[in-house]
Amino acid sequence: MNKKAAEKEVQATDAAQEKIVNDFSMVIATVNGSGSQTANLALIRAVFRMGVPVSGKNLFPSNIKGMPTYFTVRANKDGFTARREKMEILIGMNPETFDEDLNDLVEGGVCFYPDQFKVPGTRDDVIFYPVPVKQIIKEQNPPRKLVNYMRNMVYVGVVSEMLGIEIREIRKALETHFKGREKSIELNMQIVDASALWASENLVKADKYVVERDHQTEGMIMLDGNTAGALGTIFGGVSFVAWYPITPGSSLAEALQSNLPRLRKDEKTGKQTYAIIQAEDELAAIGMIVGAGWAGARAMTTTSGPGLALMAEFAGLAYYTEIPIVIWDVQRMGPSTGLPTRTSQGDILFTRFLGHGDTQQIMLIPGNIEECFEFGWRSFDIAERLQAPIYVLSDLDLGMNLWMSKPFDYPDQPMDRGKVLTAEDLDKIDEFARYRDVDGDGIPYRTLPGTDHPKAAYFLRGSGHNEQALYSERPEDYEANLERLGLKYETAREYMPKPVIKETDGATIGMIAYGSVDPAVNEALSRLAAQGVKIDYLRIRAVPFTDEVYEFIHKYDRIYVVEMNTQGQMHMLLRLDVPDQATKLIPLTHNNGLPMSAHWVTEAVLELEGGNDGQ
Amino acid sequence: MNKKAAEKEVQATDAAQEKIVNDFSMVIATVNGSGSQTANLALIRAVFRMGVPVSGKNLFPSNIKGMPTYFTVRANKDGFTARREKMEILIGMNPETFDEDLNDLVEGGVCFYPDQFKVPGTRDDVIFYPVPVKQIIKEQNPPRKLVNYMRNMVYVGVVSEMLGIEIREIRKALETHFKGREKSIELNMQIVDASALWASENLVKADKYVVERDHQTEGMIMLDGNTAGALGTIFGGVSFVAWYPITPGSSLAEALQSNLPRLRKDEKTGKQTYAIIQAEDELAAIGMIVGAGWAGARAMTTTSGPGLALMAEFAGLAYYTEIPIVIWDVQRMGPSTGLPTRTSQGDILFTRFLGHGDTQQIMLIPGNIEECFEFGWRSFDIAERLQAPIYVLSDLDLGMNLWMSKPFDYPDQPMDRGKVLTAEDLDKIDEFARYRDVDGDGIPYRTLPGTDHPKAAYFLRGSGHNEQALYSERPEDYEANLERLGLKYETAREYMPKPVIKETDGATIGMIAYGSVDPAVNEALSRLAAQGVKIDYLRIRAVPFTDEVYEFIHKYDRIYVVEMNTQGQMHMLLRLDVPDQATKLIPLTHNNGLPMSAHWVTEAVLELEGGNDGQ
Amino acid sequence: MDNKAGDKQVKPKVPNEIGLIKADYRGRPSTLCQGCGHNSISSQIVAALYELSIPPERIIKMSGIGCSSKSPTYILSRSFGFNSLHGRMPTVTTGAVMVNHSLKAIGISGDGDTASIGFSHFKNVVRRNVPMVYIVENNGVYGLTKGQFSATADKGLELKGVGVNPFMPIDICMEALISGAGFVARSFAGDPHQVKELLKAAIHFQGTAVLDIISPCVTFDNREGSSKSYRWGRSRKEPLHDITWVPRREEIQVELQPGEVLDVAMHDGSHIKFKKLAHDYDPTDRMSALKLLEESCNRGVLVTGLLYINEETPPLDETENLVDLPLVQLSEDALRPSKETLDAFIERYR
Amino acid sequence: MDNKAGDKQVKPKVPNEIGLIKADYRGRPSTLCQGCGHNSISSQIVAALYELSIPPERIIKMSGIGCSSKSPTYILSRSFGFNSLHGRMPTVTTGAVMVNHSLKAIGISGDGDTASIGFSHFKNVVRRNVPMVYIVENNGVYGLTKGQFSATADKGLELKGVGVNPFMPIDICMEALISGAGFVARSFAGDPHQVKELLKAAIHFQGTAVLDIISPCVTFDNREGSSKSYRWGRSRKEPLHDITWVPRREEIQVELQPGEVLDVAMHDGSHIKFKKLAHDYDPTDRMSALKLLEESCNRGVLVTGLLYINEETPPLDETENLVDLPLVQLSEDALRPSKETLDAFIERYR
Ligand SMILES: Cc1ncc(C[n+]2csc(CCOP(=O)(O)OP(=O)(O)O)c2C)c(N)n1
Ligand SMILES: Cc1ncc(C[n+]2csc(CCOP(=O)(O)OP(=O)(O)O)c2C)c(N)n1
Ligand code: SF4
Ligand code: SF4
Ligand SMILES: [Mg+2]
Ligand SMILES: [Mg+2]
Repeated sequence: MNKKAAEKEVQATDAAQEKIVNDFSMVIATVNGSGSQTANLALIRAVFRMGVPVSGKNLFPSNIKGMPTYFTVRANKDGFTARREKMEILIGMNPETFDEDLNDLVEGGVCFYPDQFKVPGTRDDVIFYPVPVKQIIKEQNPPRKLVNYMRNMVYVGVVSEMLGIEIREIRKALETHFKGREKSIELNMQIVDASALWASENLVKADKYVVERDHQTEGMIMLDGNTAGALGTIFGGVSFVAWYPITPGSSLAEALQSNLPRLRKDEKTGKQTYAIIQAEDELAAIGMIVGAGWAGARAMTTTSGPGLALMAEFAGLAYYTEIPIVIWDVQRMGPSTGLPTRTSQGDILFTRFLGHGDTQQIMLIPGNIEECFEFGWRSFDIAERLQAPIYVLSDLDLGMNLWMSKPFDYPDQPMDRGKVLTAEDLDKIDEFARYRDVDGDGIPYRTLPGTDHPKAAYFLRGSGHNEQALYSERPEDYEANLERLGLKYETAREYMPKPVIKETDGATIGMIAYGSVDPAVNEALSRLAAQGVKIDYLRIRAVPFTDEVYEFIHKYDRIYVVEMNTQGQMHMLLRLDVPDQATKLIPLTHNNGLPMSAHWVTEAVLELEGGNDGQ
Repeated sequence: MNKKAAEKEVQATDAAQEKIVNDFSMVIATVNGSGSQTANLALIRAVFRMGVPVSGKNLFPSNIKGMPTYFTVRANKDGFTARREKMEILIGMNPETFDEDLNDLVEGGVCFYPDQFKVPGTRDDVIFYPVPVKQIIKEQNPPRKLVNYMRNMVYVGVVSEMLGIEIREIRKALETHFKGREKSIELNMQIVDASALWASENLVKADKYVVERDHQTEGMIMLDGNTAGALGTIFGGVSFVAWYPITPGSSLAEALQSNLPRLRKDEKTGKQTYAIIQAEDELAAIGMIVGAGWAGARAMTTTSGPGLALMAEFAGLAYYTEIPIVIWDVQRMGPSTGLPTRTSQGDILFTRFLGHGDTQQIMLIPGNIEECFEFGWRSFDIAERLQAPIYVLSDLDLGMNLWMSKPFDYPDQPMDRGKVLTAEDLDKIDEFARYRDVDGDGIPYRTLPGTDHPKAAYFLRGSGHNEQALYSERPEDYEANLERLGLKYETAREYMPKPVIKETDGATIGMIAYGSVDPAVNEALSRLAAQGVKIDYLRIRAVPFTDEVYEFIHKYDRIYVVEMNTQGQMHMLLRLDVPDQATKLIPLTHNNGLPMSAHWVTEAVLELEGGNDGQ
Repeated sequence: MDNKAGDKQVKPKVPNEIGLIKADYRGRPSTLCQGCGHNSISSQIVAALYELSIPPERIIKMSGIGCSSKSPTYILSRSFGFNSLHGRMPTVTTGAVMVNHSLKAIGISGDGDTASIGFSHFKNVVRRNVPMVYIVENNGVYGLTKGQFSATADKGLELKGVGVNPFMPIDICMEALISGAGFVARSFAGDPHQVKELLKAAIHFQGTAVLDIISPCVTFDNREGSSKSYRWGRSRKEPLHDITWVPRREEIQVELQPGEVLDVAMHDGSHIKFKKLAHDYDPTDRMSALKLLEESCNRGVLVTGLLYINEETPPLDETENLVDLPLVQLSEDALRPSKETLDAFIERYR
Repeated sequence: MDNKAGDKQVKPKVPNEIGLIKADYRGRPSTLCQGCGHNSISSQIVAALYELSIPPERIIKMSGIGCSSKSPTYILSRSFGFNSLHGRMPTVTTGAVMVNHSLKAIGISGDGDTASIGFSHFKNVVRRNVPMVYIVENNGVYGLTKGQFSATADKGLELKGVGVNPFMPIDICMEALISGAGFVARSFAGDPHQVKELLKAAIHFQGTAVLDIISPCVTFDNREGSSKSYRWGRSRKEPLHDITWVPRREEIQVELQPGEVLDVAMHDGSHIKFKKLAHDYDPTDRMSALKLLEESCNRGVLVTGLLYINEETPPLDETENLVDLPLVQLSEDALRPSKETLDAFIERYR
C-alpha cells in the first residue's frame, strides 16, 4: 500500500488502530539457497532481544538450491512457541509460490512483497506492502556478487520499520552474526537502513501487528536443539564420536566438530582430548562407538531413521554385551527415506525393539533444548551406570529449529562412570565374573581393556556366555543371563528422568505427550481450559517408564496420547504396560511432516469432548 | 549287561516284561563332525518306515567339529512329536559328556555305550548295554579312513537288534541315503549286520522299550522345514533368490540351490528359469530381491536374526514403495549373535516394526512342514497381491529338524500376480497413477519396467511421493499415502491364512500359540485334558490377525499365549489389538534355545490352574 | 565441438531412427544447483540415448541417494527409474537386470554413494560383471547433506566448516580395475563430447561399464586447488585419446589415418575408435592402466578417456546361464512345475 | 625350523624378559577342526608375543564372526578380546584403539568376514591407517557356515553341494595396497617361521599391518587343486625373501653378508631384514608389489613374504592429534570443562 493511497484508507479503518502487540507468526517465503538465513536470523534475534518470546522454524526442502523454503518467526507474548497453521505476516519473496503462500494468511494479515510480483485477486482481506526491492538494491549498489543475497536485507529493513523492530537490535544481531566483521556489518546495515528509510517515507501502517519491547527473554539464550545436544555431550565428557552424515542428525555432529576444538583441546599441548571420525557408513559409525564404549570411553553417534535402521545389528550386540554407548536419533519423517527435512516421532517402536531377538532398548526423549543439553551429558551417566546403549530421541523440529531457553544448568553431579573395577579393586576380590549380578540390580561389573591385572581380562561376544563371559550354549546360562537383563531393565527405571507433570484443579482428563510436541500441547491446554475443558498433562521423558507415568494413567477417566506418528507408537508402549487401563488410552496422532500445532491438538480434543477451537 | 549276568536278572524282574511299544525318546550323543548323521538317519527312517510316528531333532553346537552333538529320535504311537525333556534311551558315544548325559534318562531308561567307557555309579536305575565298538570294528576291518565313521554303524546294528527295529528297513534307509551306491551300502550293512549279530548273541533284553510295526506313517513323508519351504518356493514360481549364508537360514537357500536345477531347468535348452545369487552380505541380498521384485519377478531371500537386522533399511523401503518380496527369517536364539544353532521365536516384534518410521510388516508363520511348503508358494501370491514384503517366520526347530507330514498338496489356485497393468491395459485407461487407490482397498496398480507404453513408466523412490509417484513434500500427499498404506494393512487381513482352531466341549480357557511350539501345545493339551483341564486352542498363522483370532479371545475367561521368547512378543501384539481383553491374555514364555516341551507347557498351565504334570 | 566421424550428431527436433525427438529423452526440470556438474552429465545421457535411438522404455534408470542420485529424475521421463537407498543402487540393479536382461540399466551414483556406504556393493557388482552402465558423478563431497568430505576428496583439501581432509582419496577407476572391470573410463563433466562418446560405448558394452566422471559441486567444492573443480578439470585435463563409438553398419564410413587409430571391436559388432593424442596408450592392458592412474595422481593431472577395455568376462546373466526370455516374462507353466512333478519328486522323502 | 639370527627362540618354559612363560600367552583349548590352518596361526601368535615379551594385558584380540574369528579364544587368555559381528571387526577396533592407543590391537578375520560382508570396513581401516595388526585367515570358504564359497575362492573351483565358483577371487593384498596400506604381507599357515617373523614385524609397525595368511580349511576346502589347500601351499609357495625382525638392541648381533640383505628400519628403531632368495624384490615399491601379485596369480604360484612396507603415513591417532594419555584415562577435569566455561560459552547464544 503506498503512502498516498493509504493515508485516506487509514483514517477510514479504525480497526487498524487496535494494535496487536507481540503476537504473530511471520513467514518468510524464499528460495532454497538464496542466502536468506542471515536476514531471517537478524529478524528473529532482534525480536528476541527486544524481550519478546519467539521461536524460529525453517521449513526447507530436501534440496540444495532453488526450491521453496519457509522461515517462520513466531512471536508470542504468552510464550507459546509452537507452529501455527496460519500466519499473520508473509514476506513473500518467492514468485513461484507467491499466490499459494497468500492462502495461509489470516484475515487482516499482512503481506510484504517485491513490487514486481503481481498480486492475485484472491485476498482482498489482506494488507499488501509492495517493496521496490530491485530499485533499493540498485540505488545502494552493493558488490555484484552480493546482490542476490542483499535482496533479503531489504525486507529486514522494511519489515523492521513497519512492525517496530528496533534497527539497533538488527545491527546488534548482525554484529553477532558476523562476529564483529565490520565490513560485512556495514554493507548489510547500509541496505537495512536505506530500506527502513524508504518504508518510513513511502509506506503507511495499515495493519495491526507491532513488536514492542518487553522483558520476557532477559537472560535467555536462543539456539537449536542439535547444538544444545552437542554442548551437553561435550560437558558430558564425550571422548569419542563416530558418525555418518544424514539430515537431521548431521548438524549435531557438526556442532561437535566446531565446538569440541573450542572447549576440549588440551591447554598445554593443543592436542585433542577427543576423537571424532566421519565413518564410511552407519554400520561403521556404531561399530566404532561400540569398540570405544567397550574400551571405556564415553562414545556416541548421531543419526536419523535410515541410519538407525542400519545400526540394528550392532544395537542388539551393544544391548546384549552390555556396552555403554549413546545414540542420538534425530527423527525425521518416515517410513524409508521419507522426508529428510520434515519432522516426526516415528522411531519410538522401532527403537524400543531395535535388534532381533528380544531386545529392550532404553530411550531418553528431550522435550526442549534445555533437555537436549541435559540429556547430552546425562545420557553418558546413564549408559555407563546401566552398561547399556542409550538412545536419545530428538527430532528435526527440536534439533534444527531455533528455541529459547534459560541458560543451561551445569551438570549437578560428577560423572557416574558406573561399575568399573580397577586393578586395585581386582586385588580385593576373589573372582571377577563379567556378567555376574553381584548387587542384585541386574547390573554386572566390568573391567576396561588394558587393566593391568591377571584377573581383569574377559572375552566379549554377542553369542552365548555364562557369568564368566565364557562361551556357553547351556540353556540355564542363557536363561539366567536373559533374566538378569530383564532385571536390569527394571533397574533402569530408577535412572530415568521422571516425567514432567502439570496439574489443574478438577481435571478428570489426562493428556500424555513427549518431545517436541510439548509447546503445541501446552498452548492447546490453555486454549482448552479457556473453553472449560480441564486437562492434566504428563510429558514422558524416557522409556522405560517410571512409576509416575502409571500413577498418572490410573488417575483419569481417559487419557489422550498426543504424538507425531501414524500408529500411535507411545500409545502402544503405554498400552502394553497397563493392560488394565488400556481402553482409557486414546491415541491422538498427526503425522504429515510439519511440527504439531496447538490448533490441531485443540480441535482433536474438542471433537471428542465437544466444542471447537477458534485458532 | 552281558548275556550271562543278565539272564538271571531277567527272570527276576517281571517289570521288564511289560513292554512299552513305540513310545520313547532316543538320544544319540556324539561329537560334532564324527559323521553320525548317516547312522542317525538310518535309525529314524527305519522306525518311520515301520509305520511309527517319529520326529528327529539335531541339537548341535555352533562349531564344525569336536563339540557335543545330540540327535534325538522321538517315536510316539500317539503321534506326539515335540521335544521331551527326558529320554528313555541313550546311545552315549561321547566320552566327554557321558556322565552328564546319563542324568536325563528316565528311571528304567536304557543306555548303550562303548564298552571302554566307565559307567559312573550315579544311575543304578538304568539298564546299561556296553557295546564292544572297537572290537567289532576291528573284526570287520573297514577301510581305514572310514573307521571313525563306521563306529556309528555299530550302534545302529545293536540298537536295532535290541529294540526290534527291522534290519531290512535299516538297509532300505541306507539305500535311500546312498542313492543306490552299492559299495557304500554294503560296507555299512556289513557293520550293521555284524553288530546286530553280536547283540543277539551277547545281550539280553532287560528293558521295556520296543519298536513294533504299525501303519500310522503310511503314505507320509519326512523332511526338514527348510527343504519343505524351498520346495514350496519352487512350486511358487520363484525366479530370483539372493542370500547370504547364515545358520539356520542357509539350508533353505541350499535346498533351493540343489533342487532348482532338478525342477526348474528349461527342458529344451537346459538353461535356468531362475537365478540364485550368493550376495556379499544381507544388505545386498535384500537389495537384489527388491530390484527383482520391482522388475516383476517372484523374488526371495532367506536369513536369520542378525541378517534380518541388516535388512531393516531395505525392509522399510520395500514396505513404503510397495514392492512384493518374500523374506524367510528362520529364527534362531537372540539377542545379537545369540546361539546360532538354537531355536527361538524372538523376532516377532522386531519384524512387525521392521524399518524406522511407522512400518507395519506382514508375517506368515508356518507351524509345520506342510505349511512351510504351502507358505513357500502362497507367500508370493500374497506379496504380489498386496504389493508388500512378506516375512515368513520359521525357526531352527522347524527348519532344520526332521518332521513327518502327509505329502504336500499342490497349489490349489493359479498364481496371483496381483494388480499389474500391461501395455494393453494402459491403452484402455486415461491415466496411470502408481500410487492411486483405484479399487478402494488400498492396493494400487503397478506397471513393470520395460512395459512398452508411453504411459507405463514411473520413478520409484523411498521419499515423499504423490499418487503419480512424483516427488512431493506436501503434507497432504504424505498423509494420504500413509492412510492408504494403513487401509492396505486392513485389506491384508483378507489374504492371511486363517488360524487353526481346536475346540473341546466345555472349555472356558483358551490357548494361543504359533509356529513350532504346536506339537508341544497339542501334547500338553491332551495331558491337561487328562487332568481335567479343558482348553481350546488357536494357532496363529499370520500377522495381521484375522477376525477369528479376535473372536476366539472374546470367548474365554483367560487365554494363555505360549511362545518361545522372553518378552511374550505375540502376546504383546495381541494385547495391542484387543485393549478391552488385554488382561485376559496371559503370557507363557520359555526361551532357552531348546524346542518347547509338552511338559513345560503342561506344568506352566497347571501351576496357574492347579495340579501337576507327570512327564 | 567438432563434428567427428561416427559422432552421430542429430538435430534435437529431428526424429531419430525410431522416430523420437530429443525431448522424448528428457526428464523433469532439474532442481540441482545451477552449474552443477551433474546437470551436464544428464544432458549427455539424454543426447547419447537420443542419438543411439534407444527406446526409452528399454532403459531403467537406477540410483542411490545424493544430488547425483537425484539426476535420473531429470532425464528420460519415459523410462522406469528406481531411486533406491544410499549406497545400494548396485544391489537393486543386479536384481532388476537379472530378472529382465532385455533392459539396459544406467546406474547413476555419487562418490559418497559409491566410495563410502556402497563401496562393497560397487566392488561386487563389478566383480560379478552385472550388465549395466555405472556412472559415478564424482565431486569429492557429499552434496545433498551439505558438503562433508567424501572418500574421493583430495588429501589436504580444506572445506569451510568441515576442516582439512587427512586421508588419501579413493580412486574409483583403480578400484574398478582391481575388481576386474572390463570397461573403465574417467571423464570430466566439462568435456561433454568425451562424456557422450564414452556413454555410447558403455551402453554397448556387455558387462559392467564404469564411468568415473569428475562432476564439480559448485556449491560446496568448486574452489581453486580442488581436483574436483571446473578450473582444475579444464586446466589439468589430459585426454588419453580422442574416442569415438561407431555403430556396426557405419564402420565403412569411418576414415582415419592408419596408425593413428586403435580400433576395438565390441561383442555386438560396434567399434570403439581411439585416435591417438599426446602419448601412446594401450587401453587393453590392465597394468598400464593402474600405472597410469598412480602416475597421474602423482603428477596432479586428470587423465581422461577409456582407461581399460576388455570384453572377455561374460556378463552375469550369461554366467548364470539364464534362459533367453527375461525371467519376468516366463509364463506360469515355466515357473510352476506340474502336479505330477511334485508328486514324483516328493517320493524321495518317503 | 632352522635357528636364524634374530629369530629369538625361547624355550617355552623359560620366562621371557617380563617373566612370563609361554603358557601365559596361551588361550583356551581350540574347538576348531584338527588340522585347521587357523590353529597353526594361533600358535604363531602365541609364540611371537611370548618371544617379544609383550605383556598380554597390553594386547586386545579383536575379531568378527567365523571359525577364524573364533581363534582369539584360543590365544592369550590374559588379554581382553572382542568377538564382534560378522565383518565389523575393523570398526570396533578403530573405536577401541582410538580411545586407548596404548593398547596393541590384533585383529583376526576370515576371508568371508573381510572380503565380503566387511569389505568396506577393511578398506577403510587400511585407508585410515588405524594402528593394528590385521590378520586374514584366508581359506577361500565360509568355514563356520559349512563351506560356501567366499570371495577369495578360486574361479572354477568346485565344492561339494555348492557348485562351481564362476567369479575371480578378490586379492586381499592388492586391495590393501590400493587402499594405501603401509604393511602388506602374504604368508601360509604351513610356514610357521615366516608367519611368526611377519607377526613380529607387524606388531612393531605403527599403522595398519595387513597379513593375508592362506589357512587351509581341512573340512571344506583342502582339496587337490584348490589354491587354499595345504598341498598347493607347500608345492607352489615362493617366498620372496627370508624375513627376520630384529629388535633395536640386537641389531649389532646380526651378521649377514652385505648385498644379500635389505634392511628396513622401523619408526621404533627395530629393523626388518630381508635376506634375498631366488629373485630380487624391492618391498618398498608399491607398483612392483601390484605387478608381482598380478603375475603370481597368472603363474598360479603363492608368493609369500612382506610384499610392501612403507611407514610414511601417520597412524590414525596421530592424524587425529590425540593427547598422549589414552582418552580413557583422562580425568573428569580434562573431560568436562568448568562451570565458568559453560557460562561464558553460552553467551554466544544470547
Ligand atoms: C543410510 C543413509 N545414510 C545417510 C544418508 C544421508 N545422505 C544422503 S545423500 C548423502 C551423500 C551423498 O553424497 P554423494 O553420493 O557424493 O552425492 P552428491 O550429493 O555429492 O552428488 C548422504 C550421506 C542417507 N540418505 N541414508
Ligand atoms: C550378519 C551375519 N550374517 C551371516 C552370519 C553367518 N556367518 C557366520 S561366520 C560366516 C562366514 C565365515 O567365513 P570366514 O570369515 O571366511 O571365516 P572361516 O569360518 O572360513 O574362518 C557367516 C556367513 C553372521 N554371523 N552374521
Ligand atoms: S550441492 Fe553440489 S552436487 Fe548438489 S546440486 Fe548443488 S552443486 Fe550439485
Ligand atoms: S570348518 Fe574349516 S575353517 Fe572351520 S575349523 Fe574346521 S577346518 Fe577350520
Ligand atoms: Mg558427491
Ligand atoms: Mg573363510
